[in-house]
Amino acid sequence: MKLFKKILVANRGEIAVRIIRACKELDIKTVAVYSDVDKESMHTKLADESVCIGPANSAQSYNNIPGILTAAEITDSEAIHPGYGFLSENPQFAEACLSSGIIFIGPSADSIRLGGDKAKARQTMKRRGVPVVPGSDGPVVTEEAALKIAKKIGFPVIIKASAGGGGRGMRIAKEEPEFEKQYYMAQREALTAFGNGELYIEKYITEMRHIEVQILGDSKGNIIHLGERDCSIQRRHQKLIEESPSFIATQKFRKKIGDYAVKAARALKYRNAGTVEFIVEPAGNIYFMEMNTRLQVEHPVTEYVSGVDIVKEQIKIAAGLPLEWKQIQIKLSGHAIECRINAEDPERFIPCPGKITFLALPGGPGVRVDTAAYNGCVIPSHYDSLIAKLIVHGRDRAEAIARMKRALDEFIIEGIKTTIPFHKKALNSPAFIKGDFTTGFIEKMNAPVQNTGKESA
Amino acid sequence: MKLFKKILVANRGEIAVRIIRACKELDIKTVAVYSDVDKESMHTKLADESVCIGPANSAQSYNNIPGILTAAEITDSEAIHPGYGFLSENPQFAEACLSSGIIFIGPSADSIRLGGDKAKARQTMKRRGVPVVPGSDGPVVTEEAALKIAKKIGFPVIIKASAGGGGRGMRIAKEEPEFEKQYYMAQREALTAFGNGELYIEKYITEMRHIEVQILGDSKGNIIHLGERDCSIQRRHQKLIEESPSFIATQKFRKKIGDYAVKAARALKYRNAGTVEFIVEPAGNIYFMEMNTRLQVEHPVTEYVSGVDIVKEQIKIAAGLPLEWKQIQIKLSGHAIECRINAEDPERFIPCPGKITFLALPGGPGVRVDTAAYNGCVIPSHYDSLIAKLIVHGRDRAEAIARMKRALDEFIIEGIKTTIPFHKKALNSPAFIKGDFTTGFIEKMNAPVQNTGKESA
Amino acid sequence: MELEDLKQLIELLKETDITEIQVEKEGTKVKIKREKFFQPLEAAAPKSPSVQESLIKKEIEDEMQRLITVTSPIVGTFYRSPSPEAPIFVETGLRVKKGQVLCIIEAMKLMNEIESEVDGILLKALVENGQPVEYGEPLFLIEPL
Amino acid sequence: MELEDLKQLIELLKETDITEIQVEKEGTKVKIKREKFFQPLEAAAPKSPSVQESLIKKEIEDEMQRLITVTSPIVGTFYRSPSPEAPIFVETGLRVKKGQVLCIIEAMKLMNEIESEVDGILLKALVENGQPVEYGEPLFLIEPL
Repeated sequence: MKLFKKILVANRGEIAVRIIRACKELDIKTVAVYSDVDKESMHTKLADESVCIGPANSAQSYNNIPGILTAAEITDSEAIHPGYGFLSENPQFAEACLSSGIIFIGPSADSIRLGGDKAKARQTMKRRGVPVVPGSDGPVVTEEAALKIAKKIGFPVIIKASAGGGGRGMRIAKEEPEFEKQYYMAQREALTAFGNGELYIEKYITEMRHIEVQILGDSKGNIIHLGERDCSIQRRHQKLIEESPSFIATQKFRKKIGDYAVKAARALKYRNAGTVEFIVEPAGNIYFMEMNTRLQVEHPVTEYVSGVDIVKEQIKIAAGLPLEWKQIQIKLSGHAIECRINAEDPERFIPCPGKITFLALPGGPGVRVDTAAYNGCVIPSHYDSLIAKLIVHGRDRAEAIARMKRALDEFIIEGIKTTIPFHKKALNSPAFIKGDFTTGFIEKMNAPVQNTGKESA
Repeated sequence: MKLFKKILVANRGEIAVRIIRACKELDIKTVAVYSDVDKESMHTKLADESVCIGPANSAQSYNNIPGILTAAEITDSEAIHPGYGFLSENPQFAEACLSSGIIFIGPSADSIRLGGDKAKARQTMKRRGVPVVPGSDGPVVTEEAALKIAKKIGFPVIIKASAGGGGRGMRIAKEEPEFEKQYYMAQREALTAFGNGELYIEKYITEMRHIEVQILGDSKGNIIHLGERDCSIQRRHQKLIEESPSFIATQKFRKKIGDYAVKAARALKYRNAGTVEFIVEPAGNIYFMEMNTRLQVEHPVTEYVSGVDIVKEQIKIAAGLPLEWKQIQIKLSGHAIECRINAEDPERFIPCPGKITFLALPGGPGVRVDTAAYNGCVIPSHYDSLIAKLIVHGRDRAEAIARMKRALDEFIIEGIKTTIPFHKKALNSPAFIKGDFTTGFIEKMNAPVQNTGKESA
Repeated sequence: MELEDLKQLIELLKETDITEIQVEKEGTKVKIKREKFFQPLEAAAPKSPSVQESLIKKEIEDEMQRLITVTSPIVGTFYRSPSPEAPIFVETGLRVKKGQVLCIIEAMKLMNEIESEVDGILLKALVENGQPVEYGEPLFLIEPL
Repeated sequence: MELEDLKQLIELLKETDITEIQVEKEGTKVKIKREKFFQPLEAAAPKSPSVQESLIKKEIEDEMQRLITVTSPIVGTFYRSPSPEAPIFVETGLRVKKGQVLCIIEAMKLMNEIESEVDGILLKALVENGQPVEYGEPLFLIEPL
């Protein structure tokens, strides 16, 4: 198996550590890049080499394309793994790698562009027979045209930026009178955030599950999926708990949503690992939401149930190897749950950077911890607040929940506040245990009066 | 599923933590017992309740039968899990539990006695058609009779104490002239160590693998096995690295050794988890060695490949539940390796107790750590030196080895010496990688001249 | 005030925790200031109690150290009387003799009598009758005589 | 109070932890103040070098702090001359003017000229020609004039 001699990891934190681990197991040397506040970070310590590429500000370090490519050149790296966030979905970066003769471990720049243009992706999907939420047929051009569509599909509607994604650049219009205002607000936000005011319109679905499908595609055009993940436990579109399989997924459901996902990936001529996100209504309707053209934070959940090491597969695919599995050979077993441990106040989710004065990680059977934290390390304030992913696997959902609860009890982080107390609360909530939730779960959990009302009903 | 309300864990260290984890996941309350030097130990912190049962000296604490049973009584514990070592293979303890109305999570006192009497177990196995190493038919009575047998089976022979086991109470006679001396030495040793001078004789096999089979038996008489473990990497009969499956195990081999193991367990009317140890000669001959009537240190290796949580099964069996699996339903997948991280000098294996000033545990996919150590904890000098078990799982042996190597690199223990450097060396040795080793592996690895000679040959 | 006097004054201060002294005498004016003595280091300082509190605490500690704590030699259940109907072995405040039974610890249906190791006064029982006790758990305070 | 007395007084203070002393006598007014005693607290004391060593070290540090370290603003490859054949920009020991090019850092085939921010003397080049440098890596020491 001829892969690469050396890979540069263009990221930090737990995902950089995750990628370095995969490289080490594949006997590939690694280069870490870091900003000057990350000198003592774990990824810098674990890699074979490390290069400081800029100051804390990520525009000048982790998003610094010339800096990263130069670091790759001076270290003779053959390929770059972008992780998630930062440059992972930046088509210019993928192109710059290509023209520098360095392999970008991910999809082509064209696929990234198609995935990034949400309005266009909608159109593409609709044409290929992947259902989308009722709404505009591509971007809308004027407020009048937009309103016409809104009235046709019926209020409430959501106005979204074509260049958005991950919850940014969205405005909800509950009824006709406020449509105009929300339209122009959305346009201004989109321009400010993405430098692109293009909008599209969708029916606003309030009661939904967020279910996504992990995709692997090789350079020969083979595409398979590794089952679904249910990521409905979110706060303001930020996922907090993910699991696989979804509580609501039957074999038939999985076949259907998996087929849609493969179709979506095929429409983007997709290569490498990616994720197709869907809205699933309680009634069972499935709608394409967007495609994330990169490795996902929650990929370990799928690794646990499928037995596939997704990061290693990314590297093998980038090296030109064909997929080892056909769809039928993918067997899912047991149940996996991930809790994102963020350096945040567990009540108000305000970031809480600082020094970890004591750390004890959970262990034992069926427990996986992905983290870059260590005793005495400092969580800088410049980057995102994810400090650890706690992932468990059990024979079934009940065992996975029990295991997660005991692992959360063992997980001790002192010195900073974390979301561990939130997770303990969520895992003990009757709605979670019953599997009966939508993306509104957290709001409901945090509204005690409503909860009591429901229970007595 | 009606199990227990509360279980007392009559052990310390990583295995007490392991048992507490299983109980927590089964929603069973736990009671830790501890000696006064273990007040700050992890098992004491993790359990719901804890009771100090005596001073550091284990005779007065972890081996103190009245103290432990009283602790169980005053805490209303319904069952006791003995772990390994200490009272786990003490038939008096199993009986005392029974007469106190407390369930002993393990086999019956009779099974323990049969397993503990090595000479009698040999006889029993032979009668049931489980092959044993050529030797005496049960215990030998006089030196003359013993010599006669030794001459019949041929030198070298090994003289063993009936009450021995785990490498203690053994003498090798290479040739006839030294037989008499070794016989009486063995007798004296056996008397001193076990208070029982009964001996038996076996052909001494120098080139062998130590392969053992994990057994589960329920109270209805159903017995299954969970495949084999290869524990050949030993130093003076102390296992250091274990793996499953064995490199030499074909499907046919597994069926054969598994059948022997089930037969052996059936001969002991075995209930709960146990392990049948075998000597396997390079030519493929399999001989029964002994049966360990308790949970084994290296059980996680089997848990990884079989997906069965052995400790939970022990508890379910003790609660009277029947086995959930028939033999045919047990599917083994992938490859697991365990390295025992001892607080020992990695060259001379001299215990090195003390304070752990910094601890970083490895993580990521396919890595499991079972330990009671935490940052700043003290490893007392009174108990055994095992501080952590690092267990990895991979799709195949090559991936498992690569994963173990990278996990060992991530495992940082400061303040005391550990066997981590030994494991790094062993995992990089050509003989280990090729799977070509016997119980003489460590001596060979540490003899550089011989190694070079071999490589150039 | 001569230099020699100054010297002596300074010498004098060394042993104390005085941080400032001012002397005016016959037209001579002397003022000496110094850093907080004893060095209760800056970090620890705010937590440390006043000197007086320390002294009181110390006295209590000394007093406590004179007392003898009887601890349980085994795990079991603590009984202050030989049977539920019988009177308790020793009332608080009364004298006990060396070797006198103070209580029973029941373990495995066996009654283990715990004897006093000294002559003294039984000041306090630390465990309620019928409660479980651990190894090493304090049972009584005795003031030796 | 004579100079000799003062000397002795000062000498006297050395061994103490006094931080301020004031003496008024016969129209003479003396006030001596000093920084917090030597303070290398007990814990730190064994590690601290002798006073003399400290002083020498301090001098070097002061000297170093006067010097200006030119660091690399980007990752790249360090070149001391505009092309392999050309002479190097500035020889060690020579004067440089503010704005004068000191070296080139090549990144992505782009030549980034690094200029001096001060007038001074180029004391030392810290990186070999043609070597890769990180962000923030020290390139030159300049003594400002």
